[in-house]
Amino acid sequence: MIVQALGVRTVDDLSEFGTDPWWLSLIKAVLIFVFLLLLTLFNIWFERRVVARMQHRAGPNKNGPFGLLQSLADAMKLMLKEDIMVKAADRLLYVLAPVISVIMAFLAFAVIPFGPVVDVPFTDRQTPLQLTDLPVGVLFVIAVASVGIYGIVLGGWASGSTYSLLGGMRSTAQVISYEVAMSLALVAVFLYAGSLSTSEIVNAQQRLWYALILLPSFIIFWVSMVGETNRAPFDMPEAEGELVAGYFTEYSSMKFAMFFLAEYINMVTVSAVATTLFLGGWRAPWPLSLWDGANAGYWPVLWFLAKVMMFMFVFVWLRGTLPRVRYDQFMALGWKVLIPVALLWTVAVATIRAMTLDGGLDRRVLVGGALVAVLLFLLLSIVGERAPKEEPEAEEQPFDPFAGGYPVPPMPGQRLPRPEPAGVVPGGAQPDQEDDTARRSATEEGD
Amino acid sequence: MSTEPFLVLSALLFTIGAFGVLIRRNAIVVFMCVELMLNAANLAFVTFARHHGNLDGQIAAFFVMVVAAAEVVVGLAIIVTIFRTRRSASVDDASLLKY
Amino acid sequence: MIAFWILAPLAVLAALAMVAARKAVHSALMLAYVMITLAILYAMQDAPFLFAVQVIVYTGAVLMLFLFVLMLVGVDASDSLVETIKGQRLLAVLAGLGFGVLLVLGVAQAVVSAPVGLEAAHAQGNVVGLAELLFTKYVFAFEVTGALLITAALAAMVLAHRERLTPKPTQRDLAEARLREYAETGRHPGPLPPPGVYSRHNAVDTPALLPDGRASDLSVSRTLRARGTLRSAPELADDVDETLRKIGATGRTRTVGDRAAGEVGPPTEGRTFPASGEQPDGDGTGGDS
Amino acid sequence: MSPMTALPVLSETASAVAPAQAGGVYSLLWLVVALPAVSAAILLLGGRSTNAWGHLLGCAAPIASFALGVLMFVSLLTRDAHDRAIEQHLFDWITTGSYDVDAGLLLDPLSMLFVLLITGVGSIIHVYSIGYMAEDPRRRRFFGQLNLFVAAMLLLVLGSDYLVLFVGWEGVGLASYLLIGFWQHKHSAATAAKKAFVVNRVGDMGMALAVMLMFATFGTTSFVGVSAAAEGASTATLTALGLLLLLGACGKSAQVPLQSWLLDAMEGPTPVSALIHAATMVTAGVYLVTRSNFIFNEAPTAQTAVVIVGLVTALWGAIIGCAKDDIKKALAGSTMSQIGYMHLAAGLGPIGYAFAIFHLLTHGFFKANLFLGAGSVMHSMNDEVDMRRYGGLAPLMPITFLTFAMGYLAIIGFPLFSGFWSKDLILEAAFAENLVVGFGALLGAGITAFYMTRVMLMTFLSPKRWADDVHPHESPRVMTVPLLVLAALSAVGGVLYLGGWVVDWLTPVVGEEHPELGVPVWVISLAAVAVVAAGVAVAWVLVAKRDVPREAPVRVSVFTTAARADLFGDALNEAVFMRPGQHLTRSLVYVDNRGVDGTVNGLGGLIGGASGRLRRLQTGFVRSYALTMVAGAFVVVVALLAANLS
Repeated sequence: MIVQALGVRTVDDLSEFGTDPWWLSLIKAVLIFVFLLLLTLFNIWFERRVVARMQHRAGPNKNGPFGLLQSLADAMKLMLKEDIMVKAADRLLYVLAPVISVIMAFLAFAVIPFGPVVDVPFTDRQTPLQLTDLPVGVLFVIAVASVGIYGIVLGGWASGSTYSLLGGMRSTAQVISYEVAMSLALVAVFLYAGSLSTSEIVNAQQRLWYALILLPSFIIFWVSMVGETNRAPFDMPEAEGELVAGYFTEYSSMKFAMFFLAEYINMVTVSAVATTLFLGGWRAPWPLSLWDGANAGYWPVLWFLAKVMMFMFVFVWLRGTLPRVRYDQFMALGWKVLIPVALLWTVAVATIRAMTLDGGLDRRVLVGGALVAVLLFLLLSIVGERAPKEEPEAEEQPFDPFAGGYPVPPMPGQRLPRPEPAGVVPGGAQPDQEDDTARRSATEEGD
Repeated sequence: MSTEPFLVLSALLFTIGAFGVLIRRNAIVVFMCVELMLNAANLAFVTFARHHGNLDGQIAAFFVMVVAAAEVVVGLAIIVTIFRTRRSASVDDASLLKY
Repeated sequence: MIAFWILAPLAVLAALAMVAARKAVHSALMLAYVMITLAILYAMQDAPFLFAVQVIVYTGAVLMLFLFVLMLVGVDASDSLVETIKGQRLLAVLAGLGFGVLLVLGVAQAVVSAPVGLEAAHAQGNVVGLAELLFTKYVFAFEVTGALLITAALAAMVLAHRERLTPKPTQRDLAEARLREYAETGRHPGPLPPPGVYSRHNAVDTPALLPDGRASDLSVSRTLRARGTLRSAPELADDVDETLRKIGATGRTRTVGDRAAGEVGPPTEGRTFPASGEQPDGDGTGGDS
Repeated sequence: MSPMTALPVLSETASAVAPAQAGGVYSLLWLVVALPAVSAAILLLGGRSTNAWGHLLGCAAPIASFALGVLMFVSLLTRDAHDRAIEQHLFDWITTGSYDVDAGLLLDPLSMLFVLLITGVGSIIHVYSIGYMAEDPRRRRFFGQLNLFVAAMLLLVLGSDYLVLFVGWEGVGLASYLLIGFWQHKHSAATAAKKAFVVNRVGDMGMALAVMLMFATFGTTSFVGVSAAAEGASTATLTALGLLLLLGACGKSAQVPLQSWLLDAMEGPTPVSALIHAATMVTAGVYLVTRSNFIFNEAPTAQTAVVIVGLVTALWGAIIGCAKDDIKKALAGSTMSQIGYMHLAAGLGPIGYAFAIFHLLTHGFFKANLFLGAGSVMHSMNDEVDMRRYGGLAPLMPITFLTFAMGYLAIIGFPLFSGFWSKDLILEAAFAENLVVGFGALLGAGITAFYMTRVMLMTFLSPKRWADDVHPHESPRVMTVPLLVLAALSAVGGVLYLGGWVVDWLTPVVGEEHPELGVPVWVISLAAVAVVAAGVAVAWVLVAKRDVPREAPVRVSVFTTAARADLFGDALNEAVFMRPGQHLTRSLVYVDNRGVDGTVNGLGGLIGGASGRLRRLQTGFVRSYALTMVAGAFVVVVALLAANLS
């Protein structure tokens, strides 16, 4: 495994890593694999049940207790379905794409800490509940995630279908855009934790979760997280209303299952990362943390799972609640809101952090300053809101396309007259001619 | 761990990249070949860093990455612009600037 | 070192494949492979930070950008590998070979001593060591590269920018326009009907059937109609009988009469979804636009 | 301090004393030149607003100059004979390390006489022009140009340096060009102006070369400096200088071989002809030779050339004068002839300088008189110039006739008239020098008497032949008064020689030498009178005793034909200069086109062709360029390795 190949040398206290014998690592890896598979099955059921509840339906409830085995049945059926190879497909990539997707999804979990150092049953060994850790653990997760996108992109391209290609392209743009915001959100965490390794970051949150002191980072990360995993309301790559099923339109059977699996694992992965980075990882939440035993032994796995499931619930909740945003709105949100805010926030955090480390800064001053800044921001946003609204009205002038006898473009503040649809006669004869284009352009070319 | 094999690998990759630049016509592929050359150079940097026992080589590789990113952004924008007007991404088609 | 001898030949092969691949996407994939290999080699050489950055920046961002542009400009057809410039290939091979041999000779000659290793430099860890260099010795270069990046981003925006002459119609504008048009011309304001979806065909070239059994022209792309690659519903049913016969289900040949009757396609029986599975989120909300 | 005064004075024959600095009345010397120059500027630049009073200003300027000249003349008379050279430094013109030129004026007895002649006769001609040009719409401009002419001529004769002289020289050329072509709407006038200008350029070239040679040889161009340096200069240099100066003089003075422009110059208004022939332009050559006496005295070959030129021209002009029916051209021929006499005299050396100047003065009087008289006749004959359309004008234009007669008598050398004295002296000098020259000059005198008598007879005395619509009348007083003045001067101009005054006067400048004749002086005089009488008699027989046909006879002797054709001067020019010149230019053009251009173009073609081949390397294919780069990198690596390994 790649991770094993990485000679781990760092001053971060990662001494407990890399000491496992091969069999322990193997057991850990298999456990993670099984855990993720089971979790995926559970999550599919969980999602369908929750969404059904939200829509006043029952949801799958026939197979197994509470319908828990429904997902397993579906998976079995999927595997037995005919494996369709599209004629126009690029065979190699068509097969490779879901494999990449799913491998990368599993891989990311190698550096997620499930719990503290525990005793291995039946032996006298001690080992952390984590496959391994790196001095650049979080970056590793991001790296693996970015490679995982290849599955989607290549799958979309290799299908030889327009819908798939569009889905793949959307996915590409989405990843490039949201990875920036995501990484910027993480910078604040790194600054506070002073490390890039996941276990160290969890350790650094002993006193206070970063979700509380780095709230903006947390929110940005959360939003980007949804975008990164192509989940509603940011599920443009597979928007069934527009692209049938996006990048996996042409996939079926096992390969489709792999994509499916990868998507759900990715959701778990980002949830786990969010948990690790912002919610104290496997550390027990406040009232429970009063009990000393809560952060020792195998208990933390429970807290960890609970936090991850909370994120999962939010994923489902979002999907059940929010309509899909238009593509251009999505891009605008990423580039015009998330990234600038993340940048500002990063600068602010860096400044505050540097000052605190330097010689201390009175908390009250800090809080006061933040309040003033927020007030100022609100004030400015209110004032700024009004000004541009008045201007265009004042400046609105009729646009003369032949000013001075020459064809000219409109000046700032002038509006082009809305183009009259040339071919349309009231009660016109050919509705479908115009219809098609107008409608498509309205929906697809949102950007 | 000897450093020579890494350097030889780096040289080979660089040469292959250069060769690709020479024979490929698709501008995007040519660009990729350039990226390969940069990567090969980076490998050499990292290897030399280890060989000489300081981190300057890694810093250099880091800068190469930044510059490559900038280069790619502009280069691809140019390719898109050219493609928009000429409907072609072949570097041979953009040969108006001659004799 | 074993890892190296496994990775390196494969990397060289991948690089060669990248140069030789007819499809640009294959080239990109090969390049991605080489890059990831290089990332691992970085990790092997005590550069974990560069390992991560290599994957994130190169594989994740730069190459992704390549793919995006590839798809955007739609150069997905195979490139011709026939050389058009006379002598270029021969000369390129010669120059490449000569250059490569010399380079290999040169770099092999460059290191004669044993490598020092990075243990000393990594006294505080790779990331911290890099950070110290970056923000002390190379801080100006770092700032300059920052400026370079911003400039490049601006340049790309300028290059790809298209001036908008008309104000962008908002969603409200579009909705109003649709409804106004409906009032004036009677055109349906809703989305077009989707193409037909049958048990054996889930494709854009098959028109949907209206309740009265006619095919809906609006449900397929006009381009396909112009190309003449549309399939009619009756045609779809052509081989149903035959197929049924083959699988021995002779008792269910009830589409024959319908077909004879004209435009009426096969019954909608085939449209039933699998009880669950393929579209597990089929009961989702769906977007509105 | 002017460098000239610092030069050691070596000459003892002439300009023995360094000129005194201008003071007193002489400090106004610059005004003599400046007045007409400023007037010319006002008239030429002032435009139409000066139309009303332009001619008055134009007359006032030379008259004022004349008055100043008279004042200075009187002042000079009071000075010691050897102290009559006045120099006025105007400004430092050219200042280099080793070569300095002062813009300065030099007033000495020689230039004094010229100033008086130019301003005096010039003023009279100006006054006359008021009447003559009364009808011309461009009269103001005419006066401006006349003033310019006078100013340039004054600068020419007053300049203290060959370079300053040269400025005046060129100014005269310019003014003559403008004035000859004054009626530019006439094609012939424009052509004549061009011809005068071009022929003058040939002479100017000689002049310019002479100046350069002086500069190269002596390092100075001032009269004082050159005269001082000429003492020690080699004969060859001086001969070359003399010949070059002679060439210049020939151009301005219309001497053979550069005589051809003079007859054509009659296309200008008659006052211009008078001015050119009497007071300015043509006298410049004589002035130049006389002024350069310190060069010619040392260069016998050049002197001989001057004599030959003068003699040939004297006869040449006289012969042309015999054949012309155009009154002005006949007079022009006589001018050539008379100037030839002057050159002849000047070429004789110190014997003749003073006589040349004396003849120049008297000639100025009577030639002006004759030309203005001719103008008067033309004025009354509707600008008719052909003498065959004249005849019997004496009773109708008595004043003109009488004044013209004065001039006539003067020019043929009728005893006691001015021309008698001056020509007689030249004949004496000529005979004293060389018998051939003497007889040539004597023959010229006879021919002069012949053609002038012919003019006189055909114009005033023979039966009238004019057309019916012509009504001859006497000219207005503004024209006749100048005629009267000039007639008087023509008649009594000889007084200048009373007691040898003019010779004495000029001695400080040109030196003195008395002719030594083998026979008594009166023999020469008698012979001259006899020859003149013979000429008159022949004319009487040939002209007065026969009918003068209104049309010129076509069937005439070879000599007449030749004379009518200006003795083939133009043909000669054409054959000797124009044709070879054209051939030369053509061959040069050929050489330039084929040789020089061929080389240059061939070189350009070679480079162009080579670059055409080379630019093929610029294929526009990025990949080719990249290949080149890789090849270059290959070479660099080879070099590095080689350097490393060795």
